[in-house]
Amino acid sequence: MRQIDNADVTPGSGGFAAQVADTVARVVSNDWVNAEYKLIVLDAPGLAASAEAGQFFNIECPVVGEDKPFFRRPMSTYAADPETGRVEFLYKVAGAGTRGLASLISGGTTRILGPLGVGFTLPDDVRSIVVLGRGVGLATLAPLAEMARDRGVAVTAIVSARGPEQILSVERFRAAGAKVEIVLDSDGTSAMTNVEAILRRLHAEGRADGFYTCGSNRLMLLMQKLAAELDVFGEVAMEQQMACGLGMCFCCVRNFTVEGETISKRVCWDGPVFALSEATSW
Amino acid sequence: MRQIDNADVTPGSGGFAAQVADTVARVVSNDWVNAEYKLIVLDAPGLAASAEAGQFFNIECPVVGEDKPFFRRPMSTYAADPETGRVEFLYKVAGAGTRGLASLISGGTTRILGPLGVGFTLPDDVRSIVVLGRGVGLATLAPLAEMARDRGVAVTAIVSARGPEQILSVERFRAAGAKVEIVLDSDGTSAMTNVEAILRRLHAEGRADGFYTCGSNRLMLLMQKLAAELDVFGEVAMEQQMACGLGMCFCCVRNFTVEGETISKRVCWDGPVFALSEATSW
Amino acid sequence: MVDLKVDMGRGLVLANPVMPASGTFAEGLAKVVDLNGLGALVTKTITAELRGGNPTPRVAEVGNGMLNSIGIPSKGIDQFLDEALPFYRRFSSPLIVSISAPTVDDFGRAAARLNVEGIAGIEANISCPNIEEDGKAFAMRPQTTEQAVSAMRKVTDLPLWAKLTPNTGDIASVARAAEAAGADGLVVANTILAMTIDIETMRPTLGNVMGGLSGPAVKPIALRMTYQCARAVDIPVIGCGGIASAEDAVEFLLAGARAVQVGTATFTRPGTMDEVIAGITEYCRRKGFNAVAELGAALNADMLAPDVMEAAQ
Amino acid sequence: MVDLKVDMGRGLVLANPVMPASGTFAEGLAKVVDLNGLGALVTKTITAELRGGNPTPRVAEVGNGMLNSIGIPSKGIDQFLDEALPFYRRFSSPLIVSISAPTVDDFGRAAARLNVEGIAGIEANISCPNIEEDGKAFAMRPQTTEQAVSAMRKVTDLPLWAKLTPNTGDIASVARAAEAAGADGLVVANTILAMTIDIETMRPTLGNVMGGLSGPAVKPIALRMTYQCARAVDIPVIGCGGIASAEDAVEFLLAGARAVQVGTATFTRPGTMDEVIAGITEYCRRKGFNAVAELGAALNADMLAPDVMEAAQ
Ligand SMILES: Cc1cc2nc3c(=O)[nH]c(=O)nc-3n(C[C@H](O)[C@H](O)[C@H](O)COP(=O)(O)OP(=O)(O)OC[C@H]3O[C@@H](n4cnc5c(N)ncnc54)[C@H](O)[C@@H]3O)c2cc1C
Ligand SMILES: Cc1cc2nc3c(=O)[nH]c(=O)nc-3n(C[C@H](O)[C@H](O)[C@H](O)COP(=O)(O)OP(=O)(O)OC[C@H]3O[C@@H](n4cnc5c(N)ncnc54)[C@H](O)[C@@H]3O)c2cc1C
Ligand SMILES: Cc1cc2nc3c(=O)[nH]c(=O)nc-3n(C[C@H](O)[C@H](O)[C@H](O)COP(=O)(O)O)c2cc1C
Ligand SMILES: Cc1cc2nc3c(=O)[nH]c(=O)nc-3n(C[C@H](O)[C@H](O)[C@H](O)COP(=O)(O)O)c2cc1C
Ligand code: FES
Ligand code: FES
Repeated sequence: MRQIDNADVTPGSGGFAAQVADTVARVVSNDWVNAEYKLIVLDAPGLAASAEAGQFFNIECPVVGEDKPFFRRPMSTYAADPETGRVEFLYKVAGAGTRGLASLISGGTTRILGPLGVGFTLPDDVRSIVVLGRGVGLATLAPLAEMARDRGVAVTAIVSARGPEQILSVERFRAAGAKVEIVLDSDGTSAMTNVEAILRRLHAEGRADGFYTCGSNRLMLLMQKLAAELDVFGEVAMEQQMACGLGMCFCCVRNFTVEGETISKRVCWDGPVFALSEATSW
Repeated sequence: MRQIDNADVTPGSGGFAAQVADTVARVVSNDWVNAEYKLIVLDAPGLAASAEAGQFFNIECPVVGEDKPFFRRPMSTYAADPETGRVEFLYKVAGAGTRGLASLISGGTTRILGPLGVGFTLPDDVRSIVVLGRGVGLATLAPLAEMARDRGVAVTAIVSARGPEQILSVERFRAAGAKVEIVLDSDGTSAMTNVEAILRRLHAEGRADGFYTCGSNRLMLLMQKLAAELDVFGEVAMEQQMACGLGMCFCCVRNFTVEGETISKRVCWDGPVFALSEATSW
Repeated sequence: MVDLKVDMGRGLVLANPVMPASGTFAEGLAKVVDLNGLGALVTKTITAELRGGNPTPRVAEVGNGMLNSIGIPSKGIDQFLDEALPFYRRFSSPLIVSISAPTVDDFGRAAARLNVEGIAGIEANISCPNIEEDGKAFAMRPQTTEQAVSAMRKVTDLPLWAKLTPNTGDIASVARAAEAAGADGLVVANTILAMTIDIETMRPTLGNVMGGLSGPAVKPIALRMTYQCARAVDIPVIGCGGIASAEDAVEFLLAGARAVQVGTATFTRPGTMDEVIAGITEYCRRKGFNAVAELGAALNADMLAPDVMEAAQ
Repeated sequence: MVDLKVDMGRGLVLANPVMPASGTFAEGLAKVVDLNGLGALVTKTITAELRGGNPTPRVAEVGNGMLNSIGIPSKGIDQFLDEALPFYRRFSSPLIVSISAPTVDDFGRAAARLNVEGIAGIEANISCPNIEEDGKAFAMRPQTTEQAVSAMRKVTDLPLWAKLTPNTGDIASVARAAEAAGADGLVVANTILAMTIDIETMRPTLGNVMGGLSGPAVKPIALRMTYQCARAVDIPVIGCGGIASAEDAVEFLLAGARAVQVGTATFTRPGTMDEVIAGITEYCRRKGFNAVAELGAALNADMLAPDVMEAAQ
């Protein structure tokens, strides 16, 4: 579902109905999934748990010792279930903010603002998609596989990684019924020429009405080129440093090409998911 | 012992010998002694443990949640033992800094700068003293009782408190061989007239060659008046907000009367122990 | 019941003294917070001409604050009137439109275009470069402040606030110049010019080298300027800079501000303004004030002259 | 081996670029730190006349910083020469004496009295009130800066540094005026005028109402001014404001400072200067610089003109 646009933000004649909540979420678990990534599972009922694939949250990260993250940190919804009220994030422990996040223990709480931004779309005429991701981009793409399954759309996931230890989310994709192809730096299979060959093959086999990517500039450019050439629908989820996450501060802008013109858009508000054809190299 | 004065701060021709250390002290215990006060016992060998009665430390207090103490907090040496390397502070949990201090658990560490300032003196002709304190002032006076005992000086401690629950350090004083008289607000014995009567009686009995006080402006003024009238040696330990604790910032000044003139002195450097005759009301 | 209303002059009475700071508020907040509960709405600064912004990175976090070089990307006044204004009209809170311009005349022209239904007032961001004066911001000096404000006063009867820059050395004189030129209120103040360097890359952290500092780090400076301005002029002062809690807001109101703006704090806690309104109310109740307007006269201080600019050292 | 020496001009070469900021250092530090390891020693500002200080409370902690209104309590130059100087003479680090005066002529007279064995340089604290100009600090304006520095330059051949105030709106012009008048170096900068209010007592936190802000909170502002001044003048700039770690110091050196002063951090961690010296050395080693003096040219930035005073908004 596209994010409700401004026209729908109507002041309630009587009550005010929030569309985004700053939820005080309780940590259910926060465990390492490999040497660099942790999965945090939060109890965050209400609006938060209604997040759709591609939407994100802006997360308050605790101050720990010398690490004093001032801004919140944006994280894609790795899973959100309105039934259980659970929201999950898969994140790479990188700097001050994610180190703070990594310090949270079960029972602790933090504030998560969301759901934010515009998620993925699956046009009706798209019956099979290829998702192509690397690193943390796979966390963003994982829920798309389930969204596709629920709509009867076939999914092939191409998972790129440095080596076998860095492979992420493969079980998630398989559980959603996706076919998974793994390409690695360590055995050379992640080379652009090979990935291009796979994409062309999938397209030739009729398994690629839609292209979706996240997490690598080079993979995005490759998909963009092929999508244009093969006339395939495509979307890309982008990252940019953020402060507000709500379209207010204009710090998260990137350039896009729209009808031949370069225009700047806010990743948090106009995206983070954009038409593949409009994306520019980052 | 008076603090080594400037003339002794000589740059070592070869090595530099610190007289004050910023010791990373390890918490041995940090327990409540009553509803308001905690006693922290630190493992702080070296210079720190050589602190004398009346000297103080400037203590780094941890940041906890919204409590972000920027300055260190001054605390009198409640006990320091060069043999064991233990240093103790008895403190009232009051604001951001002491709340931070109260959060330390055994095994944790914090930095303590000291010993600082000028401690109590026992002139040779003083053979019996009266220490008169209230609240946290008793923490400052307690080590004086032991110093007196070690020099064969008789001690009477007048302990003033709101009620029986607020009485502090009585066992410390008794263990050091002091006679203890307790005066309370709750039964009216802490009234100035009664305390004055006790002091006059002790003086008449030859048990008061020296007056020492800390922790109450009214008690200080009373002792000051009597010391002048009865020609008794006297000292008072003062408090003032501090930043550096080392005589550098001039924020801890108070006014003193020296030879009829009002002059300003730094509590951390010229004190915290001052001649009773020079003190002015605070 | 604590009376939260504040009279901003020229017929503008706000339901409460809390509003967003320009550039830290946009339509998106309506998804989280009931905008009808705010004292006013203040738009991001717009300009007559189309403007891009500055290069990225445009923000950095610094200990307890934010450094930004967003600039004033603007789609122009036309687009604002056509697209944004109808959106804001749906709310009951008065709308204050922040404008900026590169010359005195352009300020006048921009202000003239805002005599439009649904706009309750103008906030002139005169902390921006005056291209006729070598790019020095209008609010750096009394004279250029006076010129810009006069040009707007001539063409509008709307409440007109001048937003001052903290980068001047003489904010009390600038405040008096704005008042003399007919401003109805002063917003004190914008961001403080600052810089950080990434010592690993050996580059300035911002693409633009320098940027504006905001957030808790600037609060004691903004509070001092608010106090100086409130003592220098008779028109209302709107305190702004580092307000992140009701306690912060009360400090500004005690310093003499009639109202406050919350900026950076909304980025880290979008509900801050609601909390500030609730907390001010509770403070007044606890301290026995019947109306928030009483706080302006409640400070116990031997008042210093507003021009005292001498640092303690 | 990293060469830590820095040439401050007029024959003054420091063993390393780290020294205390005036007013944050006194004899007491010799009990904790080996003063012979510091690049220089800088005294608390002294005046010819005897001066008391300001009323207490004189300090307050503000989020990540310190607010003070110590003032300049001074026992006079005579007492300094008789009592403090002999103490400092025992150390090998060059002694810089900070002075202040209420008029241009008094600045000249004070400087003339320091041509004395054991004094390696003069730091003129011109961030103090000029009683001939309504109490406006000398360093608020280029003209009064020029007058004060010239008066001192006439009477002394000692290295002469001017310490600027961050409260001016035009620090680059003030820097150029000091250079033109013959200053050998600039200290950038003093504390920023600020204020806090205790909302429970409804009183200003400081007895003096306003005070100077220092510590980490001011670092991005002091760094920006250091950068502006370093680009505006050819004489060495000494960066000062919020430096609490080697990383902070490196930022200032990359911004163009030849040396740095550490103030408030010494109050909270007396060993800070030692740590800064060690950390700068390690940084140079790790980044492949043979000499700390090379850092001044290492910044990767499209340099902005030093007068750029336009906040991003
Ligand atoms: C819409 C969106 C969704 C994201 N989803 C995920 C996710 O599911 N899992 C995950 O591990 N990461 C995700 N990221 C990236 C994540 O936000 C950063 O890794 C994180 O902000 C790093 O913060 P830090 O303090 O640990 O690192 P630092 O490098 O210390 O951060 C310094 C500053 O840079 C910003 N920053 C650094 N890297 C990035 C980045 N890649 N994108 C945006 N800002 C950045 C930080 O937010 C902070 O403001 C997402 C980013 C965006 C914009
Ligand atoms: C030489 C000396 C020895 C002391 N010894 C002891 C002791 O043994 N036990 C004990 O409980 N207390 C002692 N105090 C008082 C102790 O320093 C304060 O209680 C403590 O600083 C309060 O800090 P806070 O953050 O908890 O309170 P807050 O009220 O939040 O402190 C705010 C500011 O005021 C200062 N401040 C507040 N009260 C005092 C005070 N009474 N004296 C000095 N500064 C103060 C703080 O240091 C801080 O800078 C001593 C003070 C001095 C000067
Ligand atoms: C990201 C950002 C953008 C801003 N944009 C504007 C602007 O367009 N116009 C303006 O007058 N002030 C602008 N400001 C300044 C704020 O309105 C406010 O004056 C300043 O941030 C201090 O308040 P704060 O500390 O509460 O944020 C901006 C501030 C930030 C942080
Ligand atoms: C308590 C205190 C006293 C000061 N006294 C003086 C002074 O006498 N002369 C002077 O030029 N600067 C004085 N300063 C300013 C410092 O030298 C320095 O410029 C300022 O504090 C910024 O540096 P910092 O953030 O490292 O402290 C004083 C600062 C403090 C905190
Ligand atoms: S993060 Fe603020 S506009 Fe996108
Ligand atoms: S606390 Fe700094 S001089 Fe006493």
